[in-house]
Amino acid sequence: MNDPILEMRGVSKSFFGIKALRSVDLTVYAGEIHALMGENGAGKSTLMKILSGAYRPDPGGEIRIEGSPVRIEGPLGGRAAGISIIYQELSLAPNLSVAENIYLGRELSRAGLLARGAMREGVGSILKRLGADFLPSTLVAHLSMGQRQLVEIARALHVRSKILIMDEPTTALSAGESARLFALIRQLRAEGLAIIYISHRMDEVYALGDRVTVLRDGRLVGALDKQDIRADTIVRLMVGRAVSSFYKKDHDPEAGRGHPVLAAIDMADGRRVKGCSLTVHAGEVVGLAGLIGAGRTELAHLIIGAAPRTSGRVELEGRPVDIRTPGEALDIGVAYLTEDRKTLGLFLDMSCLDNINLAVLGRDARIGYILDRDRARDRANRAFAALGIRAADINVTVGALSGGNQQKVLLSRLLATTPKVLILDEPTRGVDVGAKSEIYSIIDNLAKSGTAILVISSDLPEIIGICDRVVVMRAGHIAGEIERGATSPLNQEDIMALATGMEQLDA
Amino acid sequence: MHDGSPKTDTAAATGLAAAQETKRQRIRLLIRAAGMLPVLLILCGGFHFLSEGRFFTGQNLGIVLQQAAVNTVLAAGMTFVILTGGIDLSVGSILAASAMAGLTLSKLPELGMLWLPAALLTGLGFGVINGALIALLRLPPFIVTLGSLTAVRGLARLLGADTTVFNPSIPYAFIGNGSLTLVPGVASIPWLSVIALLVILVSWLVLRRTVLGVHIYAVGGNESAARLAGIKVWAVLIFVYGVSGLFAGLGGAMQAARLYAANGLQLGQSYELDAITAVILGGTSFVGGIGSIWGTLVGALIIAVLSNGLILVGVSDIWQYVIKGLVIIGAVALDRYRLQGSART
Amino acid sequence: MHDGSPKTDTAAATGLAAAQETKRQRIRLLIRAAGMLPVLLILCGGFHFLSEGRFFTGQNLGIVLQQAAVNTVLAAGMTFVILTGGIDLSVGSILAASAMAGLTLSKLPELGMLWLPAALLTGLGFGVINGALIALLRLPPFIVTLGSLTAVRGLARLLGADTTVFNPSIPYAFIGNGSLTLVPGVASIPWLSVIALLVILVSWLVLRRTVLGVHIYAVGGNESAARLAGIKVWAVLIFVYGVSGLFAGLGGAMQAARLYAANGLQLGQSYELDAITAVILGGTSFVGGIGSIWGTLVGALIIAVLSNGLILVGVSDIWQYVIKGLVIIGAVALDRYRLQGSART
Amino acid sequence: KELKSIGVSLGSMGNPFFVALSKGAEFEARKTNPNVKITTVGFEYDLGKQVTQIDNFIAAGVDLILLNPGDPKAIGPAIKKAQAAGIVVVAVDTAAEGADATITTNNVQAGEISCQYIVDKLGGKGDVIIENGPQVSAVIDRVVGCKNVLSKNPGIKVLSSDQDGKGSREGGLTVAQGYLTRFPKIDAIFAINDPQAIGTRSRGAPAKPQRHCHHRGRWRARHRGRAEGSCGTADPGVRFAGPVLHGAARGAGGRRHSQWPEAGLDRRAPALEARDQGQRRRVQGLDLGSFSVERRPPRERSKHEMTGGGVIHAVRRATR
Ligand SMILES: Nc1ncnc2c1ncn2[C@@H]1O[C@H](COP(=O)(O)OP(=O)(O)OP(=O)(O)O)[C@@H](O)[C@H]1O
Ligand SMILES: Nc1ncnc2c1ncn2[C@@H]1O[C@H](COP(=O)(O)OP(=O)(O)OP(=O)(O)O)[C@@H](O)[C@H]1O
Ligand SMILES: [Mg+2]
Ligand SMILES: [Mg+2]
Repeated sequence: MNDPILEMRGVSKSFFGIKALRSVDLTVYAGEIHALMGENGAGKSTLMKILSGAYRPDPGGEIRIEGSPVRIEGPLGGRAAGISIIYQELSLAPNLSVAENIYLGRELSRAGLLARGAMREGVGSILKRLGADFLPSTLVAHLSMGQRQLVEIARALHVRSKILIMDEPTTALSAGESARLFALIRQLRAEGLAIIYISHRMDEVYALGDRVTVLRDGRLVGALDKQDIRADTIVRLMVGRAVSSFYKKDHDPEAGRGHPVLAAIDMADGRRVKGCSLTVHAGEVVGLAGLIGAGRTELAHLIIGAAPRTSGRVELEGRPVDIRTPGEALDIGVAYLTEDRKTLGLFLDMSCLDNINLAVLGRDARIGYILDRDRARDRANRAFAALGIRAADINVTVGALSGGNQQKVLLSRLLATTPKVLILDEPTRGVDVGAKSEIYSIIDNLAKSGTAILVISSDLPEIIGICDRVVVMRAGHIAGEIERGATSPLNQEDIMALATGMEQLDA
Repeated sequence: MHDGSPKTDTAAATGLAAAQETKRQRIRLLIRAAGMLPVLLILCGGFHFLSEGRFFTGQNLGIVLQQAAVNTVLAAGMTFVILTGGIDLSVGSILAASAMAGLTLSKLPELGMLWLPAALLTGLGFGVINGALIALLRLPPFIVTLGSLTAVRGLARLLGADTTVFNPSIPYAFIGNGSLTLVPGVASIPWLSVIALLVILVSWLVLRRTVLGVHIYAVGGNESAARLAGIKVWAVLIFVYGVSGLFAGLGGAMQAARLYAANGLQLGQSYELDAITAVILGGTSFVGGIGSIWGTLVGALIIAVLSNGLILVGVSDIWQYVIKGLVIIGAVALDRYRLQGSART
Repeated sequence: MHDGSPKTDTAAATGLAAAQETKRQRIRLLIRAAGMLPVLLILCGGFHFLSEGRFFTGQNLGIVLQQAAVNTVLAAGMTFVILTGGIDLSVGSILAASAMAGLTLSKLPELGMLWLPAALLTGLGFGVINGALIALLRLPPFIVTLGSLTAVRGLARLLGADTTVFNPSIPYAFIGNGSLTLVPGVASIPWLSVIALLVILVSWLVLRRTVLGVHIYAVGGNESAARLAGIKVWAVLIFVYGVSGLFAGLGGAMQAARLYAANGLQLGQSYELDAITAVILGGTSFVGGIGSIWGTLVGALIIAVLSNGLILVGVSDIWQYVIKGLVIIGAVALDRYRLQGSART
Repeated sequence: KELKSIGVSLGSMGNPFFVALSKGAEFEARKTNPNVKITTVGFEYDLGKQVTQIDNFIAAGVDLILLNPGDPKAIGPAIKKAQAAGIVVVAVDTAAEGADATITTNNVQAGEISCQYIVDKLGGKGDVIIENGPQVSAVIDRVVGCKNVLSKNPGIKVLSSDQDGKGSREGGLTVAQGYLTRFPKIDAIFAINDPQAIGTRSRGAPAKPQRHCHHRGRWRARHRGRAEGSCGTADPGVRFAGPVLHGAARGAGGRRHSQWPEAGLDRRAPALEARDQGQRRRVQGLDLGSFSVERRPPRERSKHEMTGGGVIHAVRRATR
């Protein structure tokens, strides 16, 4: 091939004595999509942040762009070197408009005054290419997670750069948006850009990756060319072992014939959710699919009383219940795992111990108030063992854990309440393959023990892999339901058809 | 994906919904910008009625405007700071130190005319020191400005050796007590208010019409995002605290010109609370990133109208405390009630 | 799972690294808990040296402890509030109102003994009102407590009709000026300090050993997550502002017993700043969720030692201002430098 | 001209002196016009705030402004503005340039009397502390007066005069605690006002070294209002003096009445002796400008009838 556009040699990075990267090499060519893979906490984001100038590497390594060594000083240095990046954590200012965010740090001005109009026009074409359904003047605070992700992507694409880094860009996107993004990425490759793509989704890596570099514990463990890209190879490199059955489904597929545990009837909030009904039976795993912004999260919030509803009722095991707050929902056995674990789920400055026990402290307490610390420690240790949470011990603050382990901590908080109904909103978002398969087996085991489970997910293979039945939402309505039959397995096309409304046109 | 048209349809539909949503947002924003204006009008009307028509007289309105002037200027600077998510408790002390520096200089025969820039520079200097400590050493704004609240107060007292400095023939005294005649004999507006309005206008220009303004909002909205976007967060922080200091210096000059005198210990005591109250009444969020300078103006006017109106109506000192406190809480409660359903502050 | 060995290896390796990490974290936490203790010790040592050995005398330490007592109690309440990410500016006014209520009652012949509970209840009442406004109407804490800072001050003045209420034979006067003898003739400790220590201990128990304590940290750490996790955020908020009010009431009682008198306007002016300073010096984060009550104790002691030491050394009033301000900034800067690299405050 | 409304702007309503003063003014004014509207505000020693209040009074259309000027000279321009609006301006307690009338006690003299008391008690020899306060002109003058006297006595050594007791009990207590630790031997303390003197003195009893007496004993001693050497401990027999300027009313009217509830405590205190002496002499120190004060027999005077009352009375006569 031609000369590499980017060469990183012996790059290391440590945070206060903790080695996040140990002498990592990375070679990227123009006109290729280079997938970077590894478990949660392997150091992928750190490596990319060094490239973008957000972190300064430890002395010793070398970075060459188009053959000449460069020192990247701060985010401006990264931009000057022709690198643009989509960060894993959304880095938008919610109080600014879409256009202002895209132009942040490179604003247009005329005669010293801000040229807002020009900026709005300047982002129009890129938003159109991404199929964004919002205006350049919309405040980012009013966008959903997925829409914000599109803004982030638009920002990276808007700068004409030689190297484009995408750190898990599709975590908040649904299949449609992802497909559109992939088309765009391929087009950019054809235009000669080098693209570094980080993802935990195997299918994406298959579909896009020209070459793959795998990191483990901050070390380079392998670089594969196109012909060598195979799931088992990559997974073995990443995890250090083979992961056999990815999706696990041992629970009783006939569970749906049992008695319904959760029935939500005609739920509406007057804004996003317009009269939705669904039922989940004991021991059944029901998928809730839909496009971005279809209102799935809002529906879940209505069910658990996190948002006020204008109509509808909830029945638990056949009895009507009035749930007004998430606390009441937990008390009667309805637990909800939020899609946004950092801002709505975890207490990042608190220990795993506290995070796991938080919802049951009152139940465990002596004379109702005094903490029972032994029982709490017990519970946390058991959760660590049962879910395979990897952290030094239960007193580590949750903020210091990798994404997958954070998710497991959050999950164990819910499981501690021994719920009858478990609503999981994007349970594997940003979680590595190893942890993903562990979460799937946890879900399977819970279903086996009779818990009713509702899984909201934008990852269609995941829905198909673990669910018995799929409910599809579109624009606030239940668009339809697909049962897994003995002869008719679930498939993506049916779900997408319902989600986008194509089946109506066909009829 | 496969077949474009229906998808495009839904996209168009959601696009429309989004457009409507944005329109609704705009209206909400407008209501928010109008903010406390209704409260202000109710207060004015109420006082006019209760004071038997003394409130809406040219003379009294002039007095209210003049009284609001210094607090408006301080609150404008405070708006910059609070927009970045910070706070500046030291404005009262900086005001006193600037006034002292200015008056002391004004008594020197040759340099007298320089008192005004001297006061401004004093304020700017202290502000920049605050900003540097906060931006470069990454110290919490509350503690830094609390420290300078105390330390600068001491310096202000040192400047005058703890006496009241008095200069009846201070240059530019007109800014303190003169009026700009609009229609001779009919309408005039105190210079103090003119200055305050200019400060608000300039602040609005900077915040809303310059790149720096966007950066200030960005730092307040998401500091790390701003840093990653290549914004020099430290420079923005030094700027806002510098502006707050500069405006405090201007406030000191205004007070000095108005009183012909200054006292390092007494001047500007707890002005910071009034300034912060004006900013928050004006709808600026403590978290940073949300708010407008017009709201601050309304907030400052509410405070001035309250002080003036309660005396006009003849409410006793004690009850003035009680009523002021309740009105502040009530105004924010009303605002919250009015904005119910819109985004939280 | 299936094929254990390589997995276990890496797990062991990461386990080791993680263990080291935890150890390092522990040390960091310890440093953080020790917090400002070094600063306190340096200050004490410095003053002892400069005052020619007058600082570390039993008598003077007693005085320092006594002077720190009221602020410690207020700061303890403030710690609860700031841990939830709020602020309570009204403690000084509530202190004054409680002292006035208590003293007024103490003069009634039959009910005199009830003055102490009356003061506490007054404080609790105002605190709960603050909390209810903040928790139920979702008003910003700064504005609500700023409003009550003003309104309650007015009420405190009303209670005594703007006079100094004086009662030389107030019951339980010993808590204000008496000492608890530990070793007769050798060691004794002022009752005020005993109360302050008890308050700190109880606060520590509540914060660290009860369900409610965890909930307080959780609300401060991430309010919306707390709500989703089933915590009654409104109840927690009412509780913390109630505690802050209650402790302000206790502070009022302590001041009343110490001075035998109270004045609605003068008592407790700007105590809130001292209390907040103590809390922040103690390492509690303004954002909420991070901090400890022991830090607050150290912070309150630093403030008391500063005031006492500067007088002992004979620094003039003006320079006391300057030095105090600089020490506060310097202490936080030192802390930041010392903790460099560890988590943000 | 009928007296319809009055604006009063005083130092701080936290000082009982000013509270009583405003009550006196109200009492007298009601005699002229029972429906008179009186608005009293404290300016907390902030000159800017006082000028604002005067502006507001002008807007409110008062007939008379009674003020305790924040600064004798600097308040001049504001007074001129009020007079231009046809308002009579009277200054109390501190002189003010251009006021229609000024009723003031002689603060320098008050300081002199208080410190003369100290000198007398100490026999012209000893270590004295001047416990300063907020630097308003009244306080500055009192300290000047005190220093005048002390400097005439070479046997007297002033140990310190640069600490602020904040004019309050609490401030006095805190500063005194510091002083008593810092200086092994103090013979007398001059505090710039009564609250501060009381606070200072209360240090004399309760917080004393615990070695020699039981707290209950001290407590009772304090009750009896005994300030000096109440326990016979290491504490020297510190003497205290604080001038009280309940001023012109008493000056104008004669005997002092019990405006302060705590006067009961103070009656036997040396501070009070100084105060009573000072008061008697201050009668001659009154500067009533061009007005005269109508004197009436003491028993007719109400509890609150003080300077304010005297002034209103004077003005009422003058404007008649
Ligand atoms: N700012 C930081 N301070 C301290 N440690 C950090 C910081 N950023 C990353 N780390 C640590 O460095 C290691 C690598 O983290 P990094 O975010 O690069 O992982 P990743 O491969 O991107 O994981 P994921 O797949 O979850 O995004 C982790 O152990 C993490 O805890
Ligand atoms: N905090 C918010 N403020 C304003 N609008 C919001 C907010 N959260 C969600 N929305 C809107 O509600 C719509 C539905 O969002 P919701 O999160 O329920 O959808 P979803 O189907 O779960 O999608 P996603 O896949 O993004 O989770 C979004 O399109 C978004 O515009
Ligand atoms: Mg990452
Ligand atoms: Mg969702």
